[in-house]
Amino acid sequence: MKKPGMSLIVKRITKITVSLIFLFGVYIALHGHLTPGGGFAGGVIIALSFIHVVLAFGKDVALKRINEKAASIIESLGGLMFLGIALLGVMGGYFFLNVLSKGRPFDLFSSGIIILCNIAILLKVGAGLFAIFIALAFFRMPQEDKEKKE
Amino acid sequence: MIELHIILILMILGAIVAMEIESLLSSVIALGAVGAGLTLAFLLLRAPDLAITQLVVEILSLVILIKATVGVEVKSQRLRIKRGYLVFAVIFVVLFIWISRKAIMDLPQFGSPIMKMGSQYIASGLKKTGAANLVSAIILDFRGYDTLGEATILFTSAIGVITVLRKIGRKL
Amino acid sequence: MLPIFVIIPLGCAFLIPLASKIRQGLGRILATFAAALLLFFSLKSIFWLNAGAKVYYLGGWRPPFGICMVLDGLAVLMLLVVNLVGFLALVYSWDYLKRYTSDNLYYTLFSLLLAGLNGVVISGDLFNLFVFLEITSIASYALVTFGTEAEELEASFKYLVLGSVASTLILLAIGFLFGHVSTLNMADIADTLRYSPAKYLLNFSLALFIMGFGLKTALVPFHAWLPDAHPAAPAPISAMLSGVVIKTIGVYALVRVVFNIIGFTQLASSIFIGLGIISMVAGALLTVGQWDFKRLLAYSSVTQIGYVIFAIGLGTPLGIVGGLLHLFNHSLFKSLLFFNSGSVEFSVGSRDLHKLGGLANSMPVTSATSLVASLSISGIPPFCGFWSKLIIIIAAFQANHIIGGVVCIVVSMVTLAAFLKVQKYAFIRKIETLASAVKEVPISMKISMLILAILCIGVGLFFNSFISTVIQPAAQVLLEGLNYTAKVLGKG
Amino acid sequence: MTIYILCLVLFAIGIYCLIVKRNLVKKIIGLGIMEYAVNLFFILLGYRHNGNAPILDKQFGVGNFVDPLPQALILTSIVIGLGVTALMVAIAVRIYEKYNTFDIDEIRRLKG
Repeated sequence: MKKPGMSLIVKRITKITVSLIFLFGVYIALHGHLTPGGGFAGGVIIALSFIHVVLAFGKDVALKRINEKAASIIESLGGLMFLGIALLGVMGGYFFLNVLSKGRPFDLFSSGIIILCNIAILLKVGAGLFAIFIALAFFRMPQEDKEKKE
Repeated sequence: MIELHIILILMILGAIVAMEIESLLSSVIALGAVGAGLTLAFLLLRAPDLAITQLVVEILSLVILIKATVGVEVKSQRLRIKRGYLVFAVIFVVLFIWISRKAIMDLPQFGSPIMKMGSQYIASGLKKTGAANLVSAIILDFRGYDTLGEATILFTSAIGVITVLRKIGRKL
Repeated sequence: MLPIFVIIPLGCAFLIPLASKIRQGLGRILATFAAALLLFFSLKSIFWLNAGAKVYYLGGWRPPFGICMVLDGLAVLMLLVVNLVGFLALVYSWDYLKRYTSDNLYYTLFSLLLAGLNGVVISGDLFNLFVFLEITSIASYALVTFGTEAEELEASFKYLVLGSVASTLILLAIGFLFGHVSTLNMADIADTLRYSPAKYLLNFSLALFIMGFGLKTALVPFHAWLPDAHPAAPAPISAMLSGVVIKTIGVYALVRVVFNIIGFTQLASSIFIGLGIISMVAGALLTVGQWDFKRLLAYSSVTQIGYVIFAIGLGTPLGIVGGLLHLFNHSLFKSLLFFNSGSVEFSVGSRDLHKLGGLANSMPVTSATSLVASLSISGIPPFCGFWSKLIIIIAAFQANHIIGGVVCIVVSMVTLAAFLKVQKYAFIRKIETLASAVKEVPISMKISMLILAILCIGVGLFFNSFISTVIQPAAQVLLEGLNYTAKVLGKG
Repeated sequence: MTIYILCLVLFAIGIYCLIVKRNLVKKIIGLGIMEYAVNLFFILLGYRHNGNAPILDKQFGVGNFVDPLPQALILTSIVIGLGVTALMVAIAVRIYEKYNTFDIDEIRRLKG
């Protein structure tokens, strides 16, 4: 029976590259306020690293690591975190106020809520796009069923 | 900016190919080419943030589109472009440009924008938000509410896809 | 505290997927509680307002810098429309969703729809208006396909394509305005436009705005998607679509942009009047020939939106008051009619008027409320529809727009004929086969229908006090037009 | 001036592809092209002659910067385009499962 996913070479290489892609995504999101990129680009890169695993190893292997229920929970948590940070600003008087200290410019923790917002967006975008891909990948196309039946 | 013109002409050709070619898979790949051209254009126009995001979003939408069109062969697609369509196409494009060309005249000269708000953001960006990347400063601090709407759009589209693709919708 | 109108539905939309994992019914309670809170705050916001406009600076930045939220007379009226019909649609769908699976997805999308609509109404920034308009559209695309049946999917795809074309046209129009003015705050744009007007660019972006928002609000040349999308959607969603969504992201946004930013020129007025008349006539002709209950209602929405656009296009104070009152009344009786069609479909299972009949005695509440709604949509005196149509006709004749006035009268006759046909075939005439098996709809659907019927009669009876408290300040905002900037930016 | 014209030609091609083509996927592609054209149009508005990217640096501070505001707007618009495309693909896949074709005319014929 043909094993799901692609050939052995692809699997071996994906084992190496997936963690690099994931790291790169986190790097871009966290340094959003210093270098180009940000929460959105980082989140999409992380979603792509999961999709990379799904394409290379087939659906069920990837789902052991992060399944659909976890994806939608992380997505809602990301959204609530972002809304929470915005509500944090209400303490200081206005809805989206940058309450936290601005810190010294040009070093990593330097611009108050921007980093926290980037992390929230990272979670939300990554999990949301992965949930979209899983829903699409799981949806049996009619001719795939025919192949299964033959 | 002659190279920008070249890229734009290539994107237009790519768009025409994406439109007219018969097999769905190659028209999706042509769309990918147009997207890659757009990433290059963003780099040339000094917008690195957008180039990264556009490239990565481009990859994702290609993966999704190919997922939809894999294994779908287009049945009787009449390839030869009928005379009527070509003429109608050219007239439509020329008409659209003719109407909008006077409006373009009123726009500022390419390369010298009136940066009424932009200059204020540049001047006070670092001082007020502490972020070196001004685009992130605008997205998350000056106009953070836009990004809240933005994140909601992705959330809505994810829930929408899950709603559309669920097996049985109605229990009669 | 203006942002609560967006925080409550958004927070509830993010919470529902989590809550429904804990316990199944929790999502429904959370969504209805949020909608009730929103309705309470929108009723309170009527009395918050003392003539001027309340401006809320997001993130603590003064207007041209950051985004600001603006609450003025027009926004209060639209908030009332959105949250009233939204709450009643949610109550209606408590029982209606027995026919559908996985209702927590429905409640999440519904809260997102409410968040998008409230975001559009109170936003004081042009690009922010586009972002929340996009949230509303995507949520309504997904909700139209909630039953995942073949014709629903096809109708929703057409709606999605035309909706996205409209959004792209609106974004292009914002691009042209931004290129010329390079600032995004609505008041700031109007202010800079006054000193450096570029006539041709303004007319071009006005044309793009009218095409974009015209597509969203289904005026006649662009109404192709409406007769397919509304019948396909579940009843509370088509009530929200017809009653609220095409008004908020269509009529409200168009009116806000044209009156408060670009300025209401003679050209814009003639375009509005022209589109209004065509929509009225074409909508009326299409309504008469319909036999599917929901398609008939969808076509009649095109006519009524034609009334609103025609009245506001007149530009006279009376015309604008008539238009806004008709906008409010239409959201009342049109959603009631869609609720009735939903109840008929819920208990009888078919929407075709040929097969229906004799439901008067087996479904008393539904037939009574649909009688009230049909009479008020065709403008019979004691009900709310009469006053708004009367004011519009008087305004038309005052502005010596004879053709428009005559068209209004003829079209309301045709609407009366169409809805009497509905009453006769669906409720009054007797056919033995069907009447026995049918039983009345569950309690929550009856409650929302009754509340809407009472509101229809109430607005009809106390119309002048209603006009003075809610409609007059809204009309005042439009009449003042460009000094919207004075109120928001606080300078001349 | 000509650069704006080229951008609007791309936009017109997108509209044309949307109106004329009968295949669902071609309509999705047409919409994608329109989104690309509008995004490019915004950034063209913000470009400044031999300006550089709006990222501040330790050494040479504020240089001749390009307008950062349209870039912030277009980041949002790109992700909107992605959301709409994902929803369209989901509906198109579902329609394909029901009607077994992507062609609008056949769908209308099958619908009867």
